[in-house]
Amino acid sequence: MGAQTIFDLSQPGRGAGAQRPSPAAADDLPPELRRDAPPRLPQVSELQALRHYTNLSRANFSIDSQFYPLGSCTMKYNPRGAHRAASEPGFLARHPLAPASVSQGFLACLHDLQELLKDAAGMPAMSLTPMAGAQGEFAGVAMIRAWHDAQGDASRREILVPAGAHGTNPATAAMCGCTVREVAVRDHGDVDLDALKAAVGANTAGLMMTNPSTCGVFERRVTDIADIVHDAGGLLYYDGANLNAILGKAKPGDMGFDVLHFNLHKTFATPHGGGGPGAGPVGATARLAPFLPGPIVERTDDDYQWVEPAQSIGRLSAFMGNAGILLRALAYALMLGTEGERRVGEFATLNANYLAARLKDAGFDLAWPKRRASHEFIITLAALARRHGVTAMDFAKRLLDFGVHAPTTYFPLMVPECLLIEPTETECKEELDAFVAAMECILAEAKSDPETVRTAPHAMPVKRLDDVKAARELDLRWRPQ
Amino acid sequence: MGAQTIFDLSQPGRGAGAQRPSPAAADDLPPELRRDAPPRLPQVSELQALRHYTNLSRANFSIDSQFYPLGSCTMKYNPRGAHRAASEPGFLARHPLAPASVSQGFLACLHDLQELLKDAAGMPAMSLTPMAGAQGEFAGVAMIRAWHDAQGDASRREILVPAGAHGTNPATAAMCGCTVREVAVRDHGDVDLDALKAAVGANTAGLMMTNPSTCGVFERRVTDIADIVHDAGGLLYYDGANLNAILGKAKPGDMGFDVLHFNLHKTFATPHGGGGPGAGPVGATARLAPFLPGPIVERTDDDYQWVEPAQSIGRLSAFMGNAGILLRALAYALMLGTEGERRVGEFATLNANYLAARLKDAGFDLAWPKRRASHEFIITLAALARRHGVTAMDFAKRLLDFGVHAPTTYFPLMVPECLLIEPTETECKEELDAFVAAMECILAEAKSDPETVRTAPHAMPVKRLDDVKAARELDLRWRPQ
Amino acid sequence: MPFIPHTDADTAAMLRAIGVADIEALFDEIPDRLRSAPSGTPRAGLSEMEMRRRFAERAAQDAMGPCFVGAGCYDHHIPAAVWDLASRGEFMTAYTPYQAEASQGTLQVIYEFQTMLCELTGMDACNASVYEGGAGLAEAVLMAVRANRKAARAGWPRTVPMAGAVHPLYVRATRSIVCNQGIDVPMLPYGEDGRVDLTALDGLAPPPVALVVQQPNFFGVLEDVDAIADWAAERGTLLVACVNPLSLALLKPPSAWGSVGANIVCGDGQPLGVPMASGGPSFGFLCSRQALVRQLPGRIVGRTEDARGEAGFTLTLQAREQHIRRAKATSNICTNQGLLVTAATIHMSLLGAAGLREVAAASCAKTRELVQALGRPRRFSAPCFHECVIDLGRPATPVVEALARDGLLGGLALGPYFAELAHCVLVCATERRTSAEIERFATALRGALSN
Amino acid sequence: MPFIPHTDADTAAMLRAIGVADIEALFDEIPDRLRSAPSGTPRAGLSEMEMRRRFAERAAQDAMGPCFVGAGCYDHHIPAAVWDLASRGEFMTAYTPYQAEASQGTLQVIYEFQTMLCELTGMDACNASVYEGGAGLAEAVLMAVRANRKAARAGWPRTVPMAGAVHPLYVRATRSIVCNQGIDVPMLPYGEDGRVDLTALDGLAPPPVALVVQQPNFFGVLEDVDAIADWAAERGTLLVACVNPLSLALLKPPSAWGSVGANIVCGDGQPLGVPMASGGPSFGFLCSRQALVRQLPGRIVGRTEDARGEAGFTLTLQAREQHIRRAKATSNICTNQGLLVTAATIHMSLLGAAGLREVAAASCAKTRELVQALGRPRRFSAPCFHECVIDLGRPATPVVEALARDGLLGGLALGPYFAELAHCVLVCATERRTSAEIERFATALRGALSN
Ligand SMILES: Cc1ncc(COP(=O)(O)O)c(C=O)c1O
Ligand SMILES: Cc1ncc(COP(=O)(O)O)c(C=O)c1O
Repeated sequence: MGAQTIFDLSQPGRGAGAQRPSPAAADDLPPELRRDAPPRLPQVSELQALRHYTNLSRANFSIDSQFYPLGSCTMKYNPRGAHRAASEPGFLARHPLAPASVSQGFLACLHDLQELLKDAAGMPAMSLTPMAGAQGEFAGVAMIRAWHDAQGDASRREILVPAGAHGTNPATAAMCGCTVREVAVRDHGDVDLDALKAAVGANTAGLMMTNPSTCGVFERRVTDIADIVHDAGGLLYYDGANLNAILGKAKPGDMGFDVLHFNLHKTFATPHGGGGPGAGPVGATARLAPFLPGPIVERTDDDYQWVEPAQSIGRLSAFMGNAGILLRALAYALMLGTEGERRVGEFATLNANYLAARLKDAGFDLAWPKRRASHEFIITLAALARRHGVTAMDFAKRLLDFGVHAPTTYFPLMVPECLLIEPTETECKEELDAFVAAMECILAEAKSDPETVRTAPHAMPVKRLDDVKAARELDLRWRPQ
Repeated sequence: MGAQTIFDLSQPGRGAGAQRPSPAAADDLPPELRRDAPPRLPQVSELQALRHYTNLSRANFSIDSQFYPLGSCTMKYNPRGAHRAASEPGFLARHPLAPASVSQGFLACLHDLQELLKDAAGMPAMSLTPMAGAQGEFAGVAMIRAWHDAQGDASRREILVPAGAHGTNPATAAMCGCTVREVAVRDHGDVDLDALKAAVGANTAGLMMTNPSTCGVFERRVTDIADIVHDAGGLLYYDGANLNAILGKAKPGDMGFDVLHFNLHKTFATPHGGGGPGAGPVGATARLAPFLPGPIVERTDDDYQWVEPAQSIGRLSAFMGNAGILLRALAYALMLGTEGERRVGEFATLNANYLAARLKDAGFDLAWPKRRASHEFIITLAALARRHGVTAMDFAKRLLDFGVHAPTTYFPLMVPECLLIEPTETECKEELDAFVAAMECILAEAKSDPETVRTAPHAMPVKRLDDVKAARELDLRWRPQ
Repeated sequence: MPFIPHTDADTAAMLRAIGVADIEALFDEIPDRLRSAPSGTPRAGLSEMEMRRRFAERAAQDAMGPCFVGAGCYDHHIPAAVWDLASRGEFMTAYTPYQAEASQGTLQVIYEFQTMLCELTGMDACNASVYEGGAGLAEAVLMAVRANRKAARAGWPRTVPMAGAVHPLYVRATRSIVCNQGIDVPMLPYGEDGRVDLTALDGLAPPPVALVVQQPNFFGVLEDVDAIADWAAERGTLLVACVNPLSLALLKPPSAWGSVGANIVCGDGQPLGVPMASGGPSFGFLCSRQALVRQLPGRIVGRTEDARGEAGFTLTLQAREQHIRRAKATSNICTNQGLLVTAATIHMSLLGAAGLREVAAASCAKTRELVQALGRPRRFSAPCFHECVIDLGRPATPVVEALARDGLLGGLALGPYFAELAHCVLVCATERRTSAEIERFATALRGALSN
Repeated sequence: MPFIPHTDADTAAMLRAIGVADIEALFDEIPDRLRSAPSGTPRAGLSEMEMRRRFAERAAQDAMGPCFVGAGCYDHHIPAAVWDLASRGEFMTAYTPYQAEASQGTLQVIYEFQTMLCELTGMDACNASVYEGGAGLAEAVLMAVRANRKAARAGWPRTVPMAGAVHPLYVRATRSIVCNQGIDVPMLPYGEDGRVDLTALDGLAPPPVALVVQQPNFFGVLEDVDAIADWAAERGTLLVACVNPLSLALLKPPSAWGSVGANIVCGDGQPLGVPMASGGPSFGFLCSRQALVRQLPGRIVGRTEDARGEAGFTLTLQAREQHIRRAKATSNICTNQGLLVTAATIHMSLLGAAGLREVAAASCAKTRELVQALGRPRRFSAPCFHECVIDLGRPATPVVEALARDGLLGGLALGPYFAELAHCVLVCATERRTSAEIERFATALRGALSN
């Protein structure tokens, strides 16, 4: 049953009759452009489809049904009110190319969001168009590049990233035609300033970093880093994926960053949708503002208008971005208010530090025990792996049996056998305590009965899946037997 | 976890902050009328509530996730389109006492439904107000009573029902202040006409029956029955719970019935909602029409108006009925059209007869093997029960483990160890075949391993529940430990 | 063709298995003269798209501005999560939880609901819903008559008086239902302050079997429930309290009325997360003291244990119900309003006692603001809750019609319900009403009255 | 305070466990001068009720009558079941399915989606979505440049010409993205018939690395895709086909264009169950021949086995992706448009090939009806699909503005995109448009043109 696909339910001639418009001829299409045979899409009744996808959904973990301490992903509660607000018929039915004159309600929402985000960023300009964090990064690096070009400095094509940067950072740099250079991280999770000094130079386009970093700690010497990069002629990109930790507490603009993106699907609580969509608005200091991607909403005396920044890097998509996600983020921000925003950072941090303290007491090794956790922290199971032959991945899989989603595994890369844990502020103490209890239980199992851990999960719809076979014997689409 | 209630998740001072309006004083309420201590409702976060009820829902079977061959209940597909249509903001926001002048859209819908149902009933008058089948029955019996009273025949207070009638029939009669007399059913599931003749008399108010009957067969001599009752001065009530079997094929009005109800939550595919709501519109012949409960929609030259029938038995509820369910039923009927309606009866009957034939081949005993099944049919496990000590209830519980809802058990009462099976027209052949396979499998188990069947279910969130303890040690509400 | 999955091949194979030539043959037991096709011109089936267009157009026809009518159905805010959850297929398309092991979700929700209603009302038990407030009051009256053993023994007449300001539509529903059991439901007068005038009963001997009072009453006025409860208790009259459950976040629970409290509590749950939706579906609730549990109509859920000894939920005391007890059942109710109970349970979980209290208080405050803004005299002097009767000084129905043409529901004209109040409207402003909307109403009213 | 569950007691206990005095202490590693509060006047948090009121008012402000604009975003019917299912928490609030065992629902949906897209396009593989059509075209171009080994070996310039009637906004997005890798994207002219004029390329040597054609093109016109595909195949130029997936229910799949077909197929999935919603979120798709699978960007799901040998689904070929391959990944994409893919999969299951074909055909027919009703000449002579360029004989932008004031979206004025078409509008009528709406547009247009 597990792997019965919708195609297996199909029968020739079956269908969902209520979904068929009255038949119409399309005889005037040139015969040579028409297809011979119909595509083999499923032929199922409405009930069959409904039941199939209802039951498939039940094979998923989700925030609505489980705790997700997934580091770097900020899986917090996605308010249903925001979902409904963005689903107002007037918004759902709005065509993207409707004239601005009949789109003032929508434009007002976007403008409000721009203003809110500017304030949170500590930056004077904002474009909402990037469709995810990675596209925000792309915009940012392209802007950095365009800025250097505009200064007549077209040789600056090297992007620095701290070791352990998220994969999108180097991938973005490469996609923007830049080369990537890693900068080492020191013992306590901070960037190695000497290494940075050695790395910067005439080719430096800029540095991309998160803060709090992917190590789950606040980079204490961030302004020194900014000075080093700026002094060398480079610019600083702030990867906003970890902004939940400092929301209402500190602003990237104050730290010396020139350009940044938000992950609204993290910090602003829009749902992850099983992989997307997200939104990655990009903010900039005054000197980079003219390079922002368009369109941007501007408020005039009379109304709201779309504008394209003067030296814009251009459009990143056909229309204006993931509007529905932007609306959800605005709804969330409005419900938080200033005070609520501050509390996000505070309680995300409280939860992470509490969990770190509890796990430490339970015998787990923190990667950086001397540091404050930000909104997330890292434990390493390297010792355990050596002793009992149980890996971080085994731990992760076994947690699923306890009804808890696995933390992020093996990231950042430089910490061996690590779990990156981020509880978020919307989980209650009881949930955190249950997580600690599960971890303690698995730790005991790892010692007494490692096989159970190694072969986990046991309570999921499938047992552990063979990824090697998946990649070796590629089966990427259903075919009739 | 299974039985962790929302109260167990509660903590003093917790709450869903976004759901709180700005605090307002209510100081002018007299102190002696105010409560001292707040009710102990749960104090949980929005995420806690969402997760709790999401997970609770997952402990249910439902049409959206399982096959429900539940005799007499007509658990067919509930179109999502009908649900959305009834959820139009304009309908959801309509106040029940809004003047008719600003309710013409809604009234037009109700009028359309009245007309549709009149045609299906073969009767000239219809009131939509009853909120379920049983309230429709109540209306019908009250109308019968009122009619006799209007004839000056106030002694007619006896209601006849065939043996095996649904419990609501006798209960309704009693609630209407009538006494109940059962009429025997003969070998092949038809009413015993001699017994009927013996039963009717000067006290006979009327007869209530279903047709097809609760025995899953069409009462072949229904017009004879009507004549006998009418000749004795009584009236006939048609319990429309089984109308799915003959929709588009035959009309109760033609059979001699004077008044009837529809179960829109059966025949017209509105969802059962875990127990309700439903709707039980009641139709009447011309002579009973003035007694219908109000309000009814009447179309004038200019517009639609509410009217109360001249000799109405009165209101059965404060407003006009389960409007949202009525709208769903209309949506469904509109999508069916005349042809679709006819096919409902046809394919419901086809599915039932197919399943009966297959189960018979598989060795199960049909209660009335010589009869055509209507939309449902009965098998009796009496022989099996004797031989292997496995009851119909055991079978029912074991079916749950196969992902199939149990058929109706032990109803009608006169067939020992019976299962009443109704597949409905919206299930496909594969689903029926899978059901037969499950039944065969359980039959084999009953012989080889009866204990497994007797202790079923095994794959549900709980094992078999102790009903005796539930009734003996009443625990009807959570209390703090 | 919609919703039927059969391919021609399926149909053929199935007919073969049955051993008949065509589907028609399966209807051969229906006498020919009873066979009939739908009459009139055949209606073509609409696609979902066409059907939804028709509904959208009709719903748009009825779209209105702000609603200032209450009268048993209130325009409160409902958190989005409530119906997002209640509309999940597993809740919405489940059957009645007779198969307990496959229905733990629904059963636990009802158990939680019962608990919440017991907390609000102070009663010991609650059922899993009746149809709605009016029919629920009828059930409460029937229940009271069955339950008052003393009255039965003493042969008191089957009379259940109602306080004069019980919702008139509840009264109508109750009468049409209980009259069939020969129960008489006289109305008591209401006084100039809008509250029940109990002196009308004082002479009665024997006293009534039961007495019905509503709090807040139809006029929005708060009754002196302590005095009423004590009056009933002293005479062996059972007290049926009809209440707005939301109001109980602020008001004294019926269990604490007077020295012994009410015996049966009923009401409509619409204020707890149910959209107005033309008044239905909503749900009625019925709560009682422990002693009367076996007289409750409808389903009741109990907590029990499974074969392993783990806690679980099941329908209990089914011997009260029609499917077991048939003609001797406490009621004929079968299908109830389960999904609305699910919504209400989620709603109460999200609001909590504090949230409900704030909604109630905000509604009271908005109504005060409204009355002030309208600038017309109140008709009754006693304190009111979140509704109020206002005297317009001229026939109210045409004024309300004029306001409706202006796009707002400006209160309920009371003439059709109380001839003596033909110049009055019953108005209500919930927490959703803004000051701008109130101003709009006030302006429109001034306009309508100046014509 | 919304969404944070901590009671004071929780907070105190947690601080104790951490060993700090207050939450502030947890921020002691942030240098003081970087600490900042939000600027400006503090905004009070809105309740869900207040927030929704604001959104409802703003959405109502933008409500419009019938939409006759397509241009990459179409007003098709979406079965209610699609979003009722896709909005289930288990789909909507799940994370990326990295933990395969806890994500079989999402993974199987994607696998089914990949299959459906392969069936529509005739390609062998499909990814799990890219952002949308424009960014997807950029990814397709980058992919083609990476994949054309022959061109790389021979050192052909990085030039990827586009047919002149590729969606101008797709062109803009593609250019801003691929220019960073030094790829040149020249436009080919379009002819009087509205189709690409390939002769402009004929002289080129070496030939372009890749060529982009859209079918139906931005003008709604059907390109001679057989000739184009053969042109490209003969020269070793990779053909990137940008298509409307709905049109493929009727039209020849790109795999069958010419003798060898297209190499890469991309497009926007909006017509498959995604509301217009201001253009986003929608999703882009990217399909390819087997040989190019390892050049695909984004996630791909494969079927495999679990430890018991039972079938299951998992993300595969992850070595293409940024989290593994970092700077050498095929793209930087991480978060994609998964939920829209879920909706599209359900949509396609409900419509099936026959349903999609009927939707496409009905849209074509409605557009014919519209063009007829408008009574203005078509600008291009070649056959069109469900969009059409109409010549208004005067500047179109003010006309469209006037129509919008009249409450309908009467086509897209083309001047801002093609100066030479400033008198033209691109119109579209989907299967949802009624004859009455078409008549309304025609009347309004006559009115606007007579001013
Ligand atoms: C640190 C970091 N940077 C960037 C990203 C990329 O964001 P997106 O997935 O929205 O493209 C992520 C996403 O997980 C991240 O964790
Ligand atoms: C034969 C029959 N009659 C009457 C009823 C009562 O209908 P309702 O549950 O809607 O009150 C039912 C319900 O199951 C039934 O099966």
